[in-house]
Amino acid sequence: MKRFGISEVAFDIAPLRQRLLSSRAGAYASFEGWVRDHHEGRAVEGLHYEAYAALAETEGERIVQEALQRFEIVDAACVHRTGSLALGELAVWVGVSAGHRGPAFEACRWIIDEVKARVPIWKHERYVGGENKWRHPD
Amino acid sequence: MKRFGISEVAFDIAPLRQRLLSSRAGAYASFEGWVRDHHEGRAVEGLHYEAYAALAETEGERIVQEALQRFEIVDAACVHRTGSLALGELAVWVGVSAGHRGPAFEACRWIIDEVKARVPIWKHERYVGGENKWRHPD
Amino acid sequence: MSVTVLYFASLRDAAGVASETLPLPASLTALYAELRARHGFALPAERLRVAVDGDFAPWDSPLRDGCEIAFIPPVSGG
Amino acid sequence: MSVTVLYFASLRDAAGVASETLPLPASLTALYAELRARHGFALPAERLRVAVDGDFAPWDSPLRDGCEIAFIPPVSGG
Repeated sequence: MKRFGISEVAFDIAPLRQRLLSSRAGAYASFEGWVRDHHEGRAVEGLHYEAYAALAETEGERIVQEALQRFEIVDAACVHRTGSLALGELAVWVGVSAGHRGPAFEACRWIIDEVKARVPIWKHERYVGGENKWRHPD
Repeated sequence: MKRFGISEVAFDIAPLRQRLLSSRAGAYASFEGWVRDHHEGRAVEGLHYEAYAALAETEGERIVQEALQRFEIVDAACVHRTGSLALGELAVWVGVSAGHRGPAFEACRWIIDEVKARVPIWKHERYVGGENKWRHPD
Repeated sequence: MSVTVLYFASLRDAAGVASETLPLPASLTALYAELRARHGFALPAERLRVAVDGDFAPWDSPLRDGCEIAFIPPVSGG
Repeated sequence: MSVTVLYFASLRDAAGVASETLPLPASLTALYAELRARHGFALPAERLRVAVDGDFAPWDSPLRDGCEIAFIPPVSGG
């Protein structure tokens, strides 16, 4: 089963969460990244995400599989948007189900940290006033 | 605005999450506690939660307000079910929005920990075979 | 001069009622000792918190006519 | 004997194309040095990862005819 996905259009969290529900799991932790109206003090108007889709899917899937090995969890999944996003739109979602809340939180945090560090997706921000910039963090 | 609630019936997360959405927030962390099919090795058939509702609401609200002071977050909320719950039903939900993911995760974890430790709600488990028990953890 | 006592969870089961009205006791500790003996509560006072008039209160809180007392066994929400 | 090079994000903007087909280079480092000079890429090789045929690869990976190479600037998803 695919546990990491790239979506070029707005996606619905409900069915993704539903797939993680399990009577073995007592805990579910999730994370959502939304498009903010500012970044490092500059007013953001909108942004888009570009992915090297084939590698992003391979690497994203690897991260979720690593999380399943590394933490005492039942299941996990992640979806990342690409394309143009408006302020307030959902950019990334991570969900983790587990027997207990500790591993659910830890795995969820770990997955989003790894996705941000390893998955070939790039953010392009448009600022109020017309400037724009690819973000390539140090 | 009330940020902590007790619900005697199944509740919908979507509008609760919606209220936490903010263009200032780039991060949203949530936690859900579901009814598991086992506890400490015993097969659970179902459970109910009883609350001292007036004090639970006071103490729950206090916890969320403390979280808003203690962490760099934008908003937070929590709802806890009472009454009879079947396997897989949602028992508790916590949602936190923040500028950044660190405080969102930390506040979400802190709120559920405090709710479990401080809010006067009690779990009564029915086990397969007919036995049942109030849980009063040490 | 009386107080209302609320029971929850295992205390309610043991008492067989959700609340009762009792004469104003000398103290919360004296009240719980008496109720524990009468209803056979398993939990010692050290494992309980106590609430007076809808909020947590110290065990040495003064009591007055008409107040509402709840003994809070260890909680297990979440 | 040729390879395909894919560009993303600031590299694509600087190159002005999403991909190009080039003669098989001696090495990935030589290829990036040449492309950096030609397209004016701001990022030094030390800040990039590289992928060959759809997966991350070491900078000293051998190259063969027809392979697909992508230089991966620092990522910023999430």
